[in-house]
Amino acid sequence: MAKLFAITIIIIAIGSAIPIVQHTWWLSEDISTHGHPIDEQMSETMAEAGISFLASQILLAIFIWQYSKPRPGEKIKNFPGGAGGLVIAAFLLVGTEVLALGAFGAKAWASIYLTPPAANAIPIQVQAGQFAFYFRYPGPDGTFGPVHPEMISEANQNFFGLDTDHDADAKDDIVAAEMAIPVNREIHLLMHSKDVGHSFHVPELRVHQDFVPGLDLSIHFTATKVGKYEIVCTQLCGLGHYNMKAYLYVMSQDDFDNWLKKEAALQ
Amino acid sequence: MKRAYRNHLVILLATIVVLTLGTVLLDQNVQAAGDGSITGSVKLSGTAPHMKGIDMSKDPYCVKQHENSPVKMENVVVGSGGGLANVVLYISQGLTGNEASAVPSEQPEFDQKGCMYTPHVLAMDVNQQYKVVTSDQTTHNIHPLPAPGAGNIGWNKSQPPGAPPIVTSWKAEEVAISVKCNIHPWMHGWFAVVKGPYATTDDSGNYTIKNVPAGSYTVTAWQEELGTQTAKVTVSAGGTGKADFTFKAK
Amino acid sequence: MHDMSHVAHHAPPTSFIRKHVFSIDHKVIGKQYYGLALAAVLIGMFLSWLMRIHLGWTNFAIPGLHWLSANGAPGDVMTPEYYLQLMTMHGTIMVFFVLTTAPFAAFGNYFLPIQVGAEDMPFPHFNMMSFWVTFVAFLVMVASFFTADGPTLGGWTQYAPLSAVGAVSGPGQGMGVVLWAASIAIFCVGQLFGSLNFITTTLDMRTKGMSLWRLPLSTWGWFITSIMGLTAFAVLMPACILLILDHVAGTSFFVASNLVLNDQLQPHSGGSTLLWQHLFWFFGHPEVYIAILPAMGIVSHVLVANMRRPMLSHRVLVYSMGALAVLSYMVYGHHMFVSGMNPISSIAFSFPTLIITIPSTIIVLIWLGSLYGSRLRINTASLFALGMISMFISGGVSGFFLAQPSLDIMLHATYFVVGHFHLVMAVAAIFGIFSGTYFWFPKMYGRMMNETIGKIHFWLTFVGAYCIFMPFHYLGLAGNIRRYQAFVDDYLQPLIPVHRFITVAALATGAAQLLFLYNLIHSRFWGEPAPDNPWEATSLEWSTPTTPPPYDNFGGKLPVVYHDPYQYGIEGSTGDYVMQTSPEQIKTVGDEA
Amino acid sequence: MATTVQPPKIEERRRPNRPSTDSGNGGGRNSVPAEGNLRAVKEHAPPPASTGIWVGLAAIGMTFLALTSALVVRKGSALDWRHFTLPSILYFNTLLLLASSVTLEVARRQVAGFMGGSRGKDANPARWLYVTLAFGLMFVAGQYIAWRQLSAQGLYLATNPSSSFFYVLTAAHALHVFGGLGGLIRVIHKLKQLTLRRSTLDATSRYWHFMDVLWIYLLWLLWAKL
Repeated sequence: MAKLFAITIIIIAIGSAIPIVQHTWWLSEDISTHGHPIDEQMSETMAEAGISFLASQILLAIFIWQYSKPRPGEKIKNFPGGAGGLVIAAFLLVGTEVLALGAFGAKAWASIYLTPPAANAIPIQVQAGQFAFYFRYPGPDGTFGPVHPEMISEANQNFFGLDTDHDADAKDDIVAAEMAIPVNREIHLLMHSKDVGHSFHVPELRVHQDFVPGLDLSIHFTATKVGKYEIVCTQLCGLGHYNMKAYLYVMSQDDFDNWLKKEAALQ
Repeated sequence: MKRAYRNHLVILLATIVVLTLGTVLLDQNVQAAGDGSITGSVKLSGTAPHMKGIDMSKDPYCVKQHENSPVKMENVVVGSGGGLANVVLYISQGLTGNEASAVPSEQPEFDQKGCMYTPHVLAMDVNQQYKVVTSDQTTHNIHPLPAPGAGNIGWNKSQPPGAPPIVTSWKAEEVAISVKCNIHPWMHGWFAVVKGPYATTDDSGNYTIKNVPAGSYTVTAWQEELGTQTAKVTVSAGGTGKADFTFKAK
Repeated sequence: MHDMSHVAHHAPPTSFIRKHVFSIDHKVIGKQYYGLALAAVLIGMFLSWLMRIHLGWTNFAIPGLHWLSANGAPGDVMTPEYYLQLMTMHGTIMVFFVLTTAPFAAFGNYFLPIQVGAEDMPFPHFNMMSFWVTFVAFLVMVASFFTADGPTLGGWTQYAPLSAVGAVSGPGQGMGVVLWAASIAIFCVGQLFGSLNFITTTLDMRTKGMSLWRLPLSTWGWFITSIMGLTAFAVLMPACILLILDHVAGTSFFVASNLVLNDQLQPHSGGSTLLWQHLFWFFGHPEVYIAILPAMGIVSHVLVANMRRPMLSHRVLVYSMGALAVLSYMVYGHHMFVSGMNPISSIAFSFPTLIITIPSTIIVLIWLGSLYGSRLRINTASLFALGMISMFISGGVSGFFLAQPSLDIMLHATYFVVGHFHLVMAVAAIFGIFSGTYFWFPKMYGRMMNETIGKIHFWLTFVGAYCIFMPFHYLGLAGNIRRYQAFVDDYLQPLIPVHRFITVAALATGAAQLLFLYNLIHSRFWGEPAPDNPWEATSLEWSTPTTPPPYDNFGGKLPVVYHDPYQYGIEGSTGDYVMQTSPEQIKTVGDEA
Repeated sequence: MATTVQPPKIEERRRPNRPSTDSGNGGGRNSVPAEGNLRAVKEHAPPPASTGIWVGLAAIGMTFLALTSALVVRKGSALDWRHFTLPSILYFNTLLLLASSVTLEVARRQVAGFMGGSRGKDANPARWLYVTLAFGLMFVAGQYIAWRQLSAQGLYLATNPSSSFFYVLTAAHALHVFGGLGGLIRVIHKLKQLTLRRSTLDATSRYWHFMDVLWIYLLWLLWAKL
């Protein structure tokens, strides 16, 4: 029974490690300028966690196998070094390991979240609501029209509560249900939630930020690869949460300009 | 012998009572289901307001349903010759209590098709059963929001593909109850709950209110953006009253 | 106001009600808690079955589901809101009414007073209230299934403002949330009463010779947990009351200004969304340790008896558990890395979160090191104990990832998180419960449990649990967001086969638990009669005059303790162990003492 | 014949095998009054009650700490915080509560005197307990008046976060004071039955004094923040 148990543990341990090593399921391709440290950090952590995982599981299995055998007369042995040794080992090995991880991780995090957006970053406003994203481009005048919450009406497709009759700035604002950005240009994304908590997550873009109702946050990023990607909501926001998404189109500058013209015509 | 005679008497009396009651009821039904009608058309004068296009890109299924026909908002739909569609016409004055409270038996249908509501405006009688069905292969959510205090209680249910229809009714008169789909924010429609006979204009703006008993009435036309208009109509027994409306574009 | 007259020399009750229903006997209360946990876990497991079926085959009509909820499952097909409602109830019921009640309240109530050598808890009436209040909380929670639009769908974390704006934000967000918050507030009161008793019992009711360092590890687990419970639940309760006020009184504690739902401008103003998250996670993270610490204690207690040796270091183990408890209050922010909290505080929270792995590692190493050179006895109890260690390791290593904000960008709110906390908290704690059950059942009911069925139950559960929860990590790496009722995103479609595999495993593993249920019931009535000390264990619960213990635990006279709790692997008059109560000198070859 | 084995060297093993000196009192001894003879009640209060009350007070303190942090965070989260001056009756209520603590202390000392055997001449703890009870009830009534005054100003629970917190904090405190009143009534009852134990009285008075301290803290908090 004990031997079988030991073998089972080892099979499970190694079996669960195989898909990880083979990257059967792994992070999506990185199309951001800031994502590289994240991926490195991920592999680093995976290596260290994997080693700890395999080592301790296999050790557990070996001990179960070894010491469940009846050994009449044999006296009980203490682990070499005793508890003190183990504690020191834990502090040295795990301690240094996690502190190293923490330091590098903090560096990666800071490089993303603690840097200001570039001056020429393209401002785009995203509004999350149950259960869709809507995006607003400032238009030619480069300024967003003021938002009038009492005028927000999905029935009239006035998702941002713009008063185009009275606000000059609002007249040329471009509102779309999909997000288009030029490749290799920094985007300054202004995040606003119209109702409850939501989240803005594009796995390929290595971007993940919650919308906080009553508190407008902003993030900035640069996409490096043309293509179609999915923006998903990761913060439970109600019954339509699973279906709250939008498409992100990374396109060349020309395509982007044309897209803006096309959208402006639809307003 | 004597007892049997008494029994006969009881049965006889009972039959008489039932018959009289029955005739009274029937008589009322006949009155309520008048055979007259009111007909006419609703038009829009001036240029129709610009209807924004609807971007369904959030749900690829919905997009596929309209690949070669871009969808527009349906707040103001103008048909051939300026006819206004989706206008609800109902009798706001002149009906007796019985006539107003008679409830039609047929169940009007509110379909979710291509991630839009058809019809955009569904008129019905108070306490008349109506049906919400879905023809789509994506999950929809139906969320009517009656005005607080109007006497109707809102609800919020989802309909996965192939789910059975939701059959229900409204307790109080209300023109009109806004209906939303929470999963597809652009999906928006109306329930117009009225007392007595009603009609909704077709694509060319024509309508006919059937089963109108003889009498003179005030007919009200309601359009979600342009508001209401009224007209006086007189209907002779079995005859046809006529009322045309023209809304001015804002 | 604290009446002591029930502590000493009170005659056992005779009426059925006082004996089995409103009993002030900590043993009965412990069994009542165990029964509550059993009922709750069956409900929670059933809910998870429905969820798994829906995730594997989204439009599959589950026959008869519309009987459970006509709105939730028209034509037996689960609606999105119903899935979320089931998910919320599954999480809430499991975390509060299973993982908190079973290892802590159930076993703690039964064995803590016996292990410290007391006749009862100092405040038996508070103890009785503790259970019945918790029971009421459970009823309130279950009652929300029977409201018009069902229970709340906000998830067990109930993030505001979704939880605070009311019915306009979705089905179950009106009455459902109010019932949820009320139930949790009531639950907190119950656990506060319990913790009060646990702490006082451990500090003041120890018998002669029972110094703190002579307490068994299980008692240490419950003691530390009760201190955490006292602080954590005391914070959650006011938070729930504020949430209720936002609903029924129109206050704005958690609801911000200018929120527009269904084209309606909400009347609230200025509430703080993050306030709820701070209050909740200040409770929420310690709660994780409230679930796992008692399991650690139980598993250690079971292991030493089956390793026939003491832990490599009793004290290091206790200190590590204490360190976990203290640190658990400094790390809660790692749940909020991307929630809009100041990015700098994210870094500040990440380091204690990483450091908390050190005491956890020490605990695991002490277990492994004690296994080394032991005389391991394999039985169902020890198998589950060893299984818990394996699960704890597997779940623990994924903590390395989630402690780092930079990796949280990829893993936050994915199935990776779900896999992590299910292994490290849920499955590990449940294994602890199983281990304790197989170990203590003979003392609680005077009959042995069936070992054969027990071992089959273990194998199915151990392998099954890994089949369910390991793939969760893969899904997470592939970016599978949690709390989705269907996978409509293009990049999630390819993952559906994995979900189907998990669903099948979950159904099978769940079915295997019926074996345990059968074993419980059968052994309760027809199991072999148990000897007083079937495992040749040393702690006080094995030296009670009768099995099960008498009403006052030790038959009128309190035991006197002469030894540390785990005197195994030495030459005693009874065998390779010496009971705590045995006055004999410990004879060992070459012992200078 | 048990097998003799070399035991692992573990620090526990080095402890003496005699019953160790640091031990609890085994629970529940000293806890039964001697046939209701107040003089004969055990002088030494058993630990559980006194420990228990501290543990309980810790939990209560934690709850109000949570509410305090909620207040601070909420105040900082938005600009809608409206200041208002506290109803002056609160200060009068504070005096009432302080007075009640004094009277309770007098009663406690008199009971202690009984047990020490040194009975004062006209010592009557029950009377002092009644006075304490009266003060307590007056305090709660005063708080209610304060509420009425606020609502008269149009400040209701939902009017503004500041008023919300005022009502929540005062209500929570008043609720706990009610608990204390229940305790007092129980003590009086036991005193009459001559079954009062020092532990019960001490625990109750500790609780009552804590309500006092807690209220002064809350008053400061409300005064400083509202």
